[in-house]
Amino acid sequence: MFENAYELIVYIMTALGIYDSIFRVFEVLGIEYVLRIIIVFVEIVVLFAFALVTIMFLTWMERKVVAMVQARYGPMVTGPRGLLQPVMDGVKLIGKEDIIPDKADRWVFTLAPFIIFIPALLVFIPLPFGDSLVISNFKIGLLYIIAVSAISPIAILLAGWASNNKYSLMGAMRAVAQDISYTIPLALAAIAIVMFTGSLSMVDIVTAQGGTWFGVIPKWFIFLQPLGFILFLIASIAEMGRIPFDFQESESELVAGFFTEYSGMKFAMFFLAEYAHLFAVSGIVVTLFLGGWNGPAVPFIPVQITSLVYFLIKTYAVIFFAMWLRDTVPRMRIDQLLGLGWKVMVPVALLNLLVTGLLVTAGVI
Amino acid sequence: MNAAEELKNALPNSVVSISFQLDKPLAIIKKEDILKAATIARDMGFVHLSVITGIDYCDRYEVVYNFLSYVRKQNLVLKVILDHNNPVVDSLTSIWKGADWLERETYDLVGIKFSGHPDLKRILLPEGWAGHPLQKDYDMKTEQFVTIGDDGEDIVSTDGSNLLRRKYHGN
Amino acid sequence: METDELILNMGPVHPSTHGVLRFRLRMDGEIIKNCEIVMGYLHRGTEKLGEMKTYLQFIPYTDRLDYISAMPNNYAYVKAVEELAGIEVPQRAEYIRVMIMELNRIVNHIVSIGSLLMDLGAATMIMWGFRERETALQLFEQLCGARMTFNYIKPGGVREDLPEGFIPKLREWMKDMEKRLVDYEQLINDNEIFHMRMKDIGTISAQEAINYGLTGPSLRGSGVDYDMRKIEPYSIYPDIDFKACTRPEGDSYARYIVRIDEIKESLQILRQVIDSMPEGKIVSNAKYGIAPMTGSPSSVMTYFPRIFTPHAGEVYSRIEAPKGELGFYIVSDGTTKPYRVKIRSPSFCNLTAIPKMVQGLRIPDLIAAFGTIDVVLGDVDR
Amino acid sequence: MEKGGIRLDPVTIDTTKIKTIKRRPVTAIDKLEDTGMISTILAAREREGLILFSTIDQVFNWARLSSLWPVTSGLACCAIEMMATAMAHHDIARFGMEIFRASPRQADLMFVAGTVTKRMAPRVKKLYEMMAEPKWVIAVGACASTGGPYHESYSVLKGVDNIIPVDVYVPGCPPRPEAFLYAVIQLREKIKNEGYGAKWGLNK
Repeated sequence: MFENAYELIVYIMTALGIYDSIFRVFEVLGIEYVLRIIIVFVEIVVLFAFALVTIMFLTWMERKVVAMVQARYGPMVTGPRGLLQPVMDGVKLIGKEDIIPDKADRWVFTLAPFIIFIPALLVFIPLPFGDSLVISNFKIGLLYIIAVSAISPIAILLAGWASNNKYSLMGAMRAVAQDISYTIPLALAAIAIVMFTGSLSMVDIVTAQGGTWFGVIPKWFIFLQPLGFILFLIASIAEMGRIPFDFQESESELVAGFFTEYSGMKFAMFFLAEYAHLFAVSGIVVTLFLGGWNGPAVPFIPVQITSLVYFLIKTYAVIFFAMWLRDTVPRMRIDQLLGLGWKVMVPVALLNLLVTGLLVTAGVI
Repeated sequence: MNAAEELKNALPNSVVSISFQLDKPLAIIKKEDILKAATIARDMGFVHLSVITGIDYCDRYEVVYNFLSYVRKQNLVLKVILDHNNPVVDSLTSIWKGADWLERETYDLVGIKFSGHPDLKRILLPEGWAGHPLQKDYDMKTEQFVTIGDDGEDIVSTDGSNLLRRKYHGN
Repeated sequence: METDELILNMGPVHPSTHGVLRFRLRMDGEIIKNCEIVMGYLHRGTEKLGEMKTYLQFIPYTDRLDYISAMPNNYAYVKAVEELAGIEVPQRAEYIRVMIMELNRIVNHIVSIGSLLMDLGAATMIMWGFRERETALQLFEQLCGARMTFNYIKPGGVREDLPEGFIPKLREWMKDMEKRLVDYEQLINDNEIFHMRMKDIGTISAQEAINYGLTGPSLRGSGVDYDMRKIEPYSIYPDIDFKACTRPEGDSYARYIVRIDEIKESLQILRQVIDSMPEGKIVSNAKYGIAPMTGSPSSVMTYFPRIFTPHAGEVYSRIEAPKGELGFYIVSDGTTKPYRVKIRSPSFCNLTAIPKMVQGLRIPDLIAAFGTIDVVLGDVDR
Repeated sequence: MEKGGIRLDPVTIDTTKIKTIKRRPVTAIDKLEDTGMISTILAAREREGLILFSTIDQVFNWARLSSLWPVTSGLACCAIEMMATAMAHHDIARFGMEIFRASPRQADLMFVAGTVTKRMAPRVKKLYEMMAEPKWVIAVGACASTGGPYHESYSVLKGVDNIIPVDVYVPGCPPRPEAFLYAVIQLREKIKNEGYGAKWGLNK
């Protein structure tokens, strides 16, 4: 309906009858752009607050899902059914001693957590949470997302190298090898989607999936691209670094992987970045293949709200799948994983791309 | 004919005497011929080297080997009697890889040396530990402490002041 | 390009060394060129303590050797002492011993498989496994009051008779266990990643396995049809119908499958033992002043002698513990304390083969191979 | 007004004055002394003069006691019971403690679960030193507390408190999982009464 959340806010304020008066104040002062900045700033604050709450909730959810699979209760004591547990963990980690090892590279060691945490949040910017609920509808949204998430291996490498610990270094090397090998099938699987839409904008991709075939089957790309969906899902789980592909951490082999030496708040940032990544990547999977925020309209409720609900339901379903997978399967071996990436997934993704291209050119779909 | 008698027939000069250890055939071997006897025992089908251990009898050391044959379902015990001053016997590592650690352990705890062992060093106690605990005259009164050096190696001393944070009430 | 070797110290505090073991790895990138095992971080001097304690006082220490399967340890020591002293054991006591040892074998294999899977990254199996273990431990607790360190088997019999309602509870547990076993197999055996991780990893041929002195499931996984219960039958095993589970491959997967098969076989043994459990005394009272205590409910409760003096002599007695051949070599000089106790522990001897197995593999393979060898550090370092 | 050993009334901070005062008025801390809770007293003594940070302390203490992450370090038999405590039946996760960190940097609590041998002692100490403050230690079982059944052995340290400070001792050989949980609850009680302003040097 609207291009982005800015226009939505302006529309709401206009509807409430306050926008014009505020705008006039700024107009008189000759600084209209300041109002624009303020509104964008509010948007970003809301987004980041939402992201942080989501991340905290995800850590709780992960522990509860693990507990459910493993026939346990999970956190119960702190807050109702342990809901306050992530808050407590966060406060505790803030209060922990911050250790920088003697032989570590101090600057890089301190910088690495930020380099991993900030891109994890930047991914949220072009992500359409609902109809009109997007911070910025880039024309190159998909490319931007792939590019930004490719920053995290650099941070991991910095962290692993700066720690001056053999386990950290090995974890970092593994993470980089893994991320590089899996970004390619990830991008190739995403390009097949772009062939349908002809646009890299995330909003366009979602809009293209609106409507149904025969009034029953939703027009999601998962039905047009089943192979692409599987490739993208596997690649994104590998990108997230979760079991069965959690080589960067792999507790039973490398103690704690690249963040072995981190403590306190810096460790918390790695921890949070992991879950931010989980949410973002699940959101991207939903946007590309599961119809994004599309869903049946509900009378009397604004589409912005229903679409947000649909998006969250789908995203949490994907997240639940990732958590479930983590509790069920063992870890692969790094060479097997790289073999899978280069020998199976890249050729299959290319083939998928070729077939899709032919079909689209022939006008079949 | 039991296994010990067979062994005596094969090596009449090496076997000092044969008897029984409860129901298991036992042969006492001259200490320089243990490798020969063990090879023959293996060829007789006693492929499983179950245990090597040493016993300190104050006037002598005895090294006991227990072999088992999976096919014949029989035991064979070999024994070597060593001098108390210089307990050295040939190592069986050339025949059984599994003898490696058993011999190291015997060296570590009882103090019997195995000549021909590729890497005879302490296994359970850290390098530098004074005495062999299973010798009867081992000094149980003296406390020994271990600290770690720069490369993670163990340093043994009787002074635990680097390690302990309060007065130590050991016995 | 110039490359350098990486020396990696895994342990003694590392999540997948099952305690305090240390691997000193010389690595070329991720490939292990040489693996040296450093141990002794849990060396508690049990053998020396054996010389300082009387025969009965030493039984609790055997519990703490292999603390996951303590009952076979009890039994191995007691069997050696019984052979040394020539004590007859009543039939019922032998049945109870075998029953409880087989139960302990199942518990041991559950823990072993669970921790293997945890090292591979799938933590669910160990949680499920410990659920069944916990109920089994409750049975142990009913029997002897302890969950892990039992001190239950004594020379001449067992400490207490079966409590009321024990057998029905055990039957219930077995029925439950059979159901759960299907769950485990669904969770693990059909998993493609598990196969990728385990097959052709840590392979050791039958010849080498014997040469390295491997015993137990580790040897049977290499295709050697051996089982101490068959080769040197003890207790009531000759009367029981069971088979030694073997697999020919000799890799990690084979060793894992052998353990699963052994759980099934142990359930089979348990069923036979329960069905033919005789009535009667649980302690022999002939020789060493063990007198039945009158007035106790089942009138088979007995005293054990505090002081116990076998004949002078020496004995080597072995059993098939869950991890392999567990032997006690005891030298008696005719006094109340052993002159020398030597423990031939399965974990110690099985561990010898690890450097051979992992040569040229990677760290994850080392963990997989190490997990299937099933080592308990109390048993290694003693 | 004083409650639970924490002074709530606003007092101007004058540390020099506090140091020179020889006789303090009777406080809740002194009352604690009668009950013999030495560790609590020591923690309270450290907090002498700490006024401003009492609320922060309360918040942090609550967070700390709610999220005790143990370090994965099993030494011997007790480690198996530690595992059993973490498993489904006893489920230490209820206290938010199921995150066993393999890296001591990220852990708050060390279960010294098992016999500390002479050879392991410096490693245990190093592990403790690697942990980030604030950190706690629970000595689990007879061996870690006193040497236990191995007290006479030549290679066993007679109590881990000879090398590192211990907060809670758990008897048993090995202790049951219920005893573990009880020890955890005791430690939570202890943390509730600790003060950190002093440790950070904020009130000097």
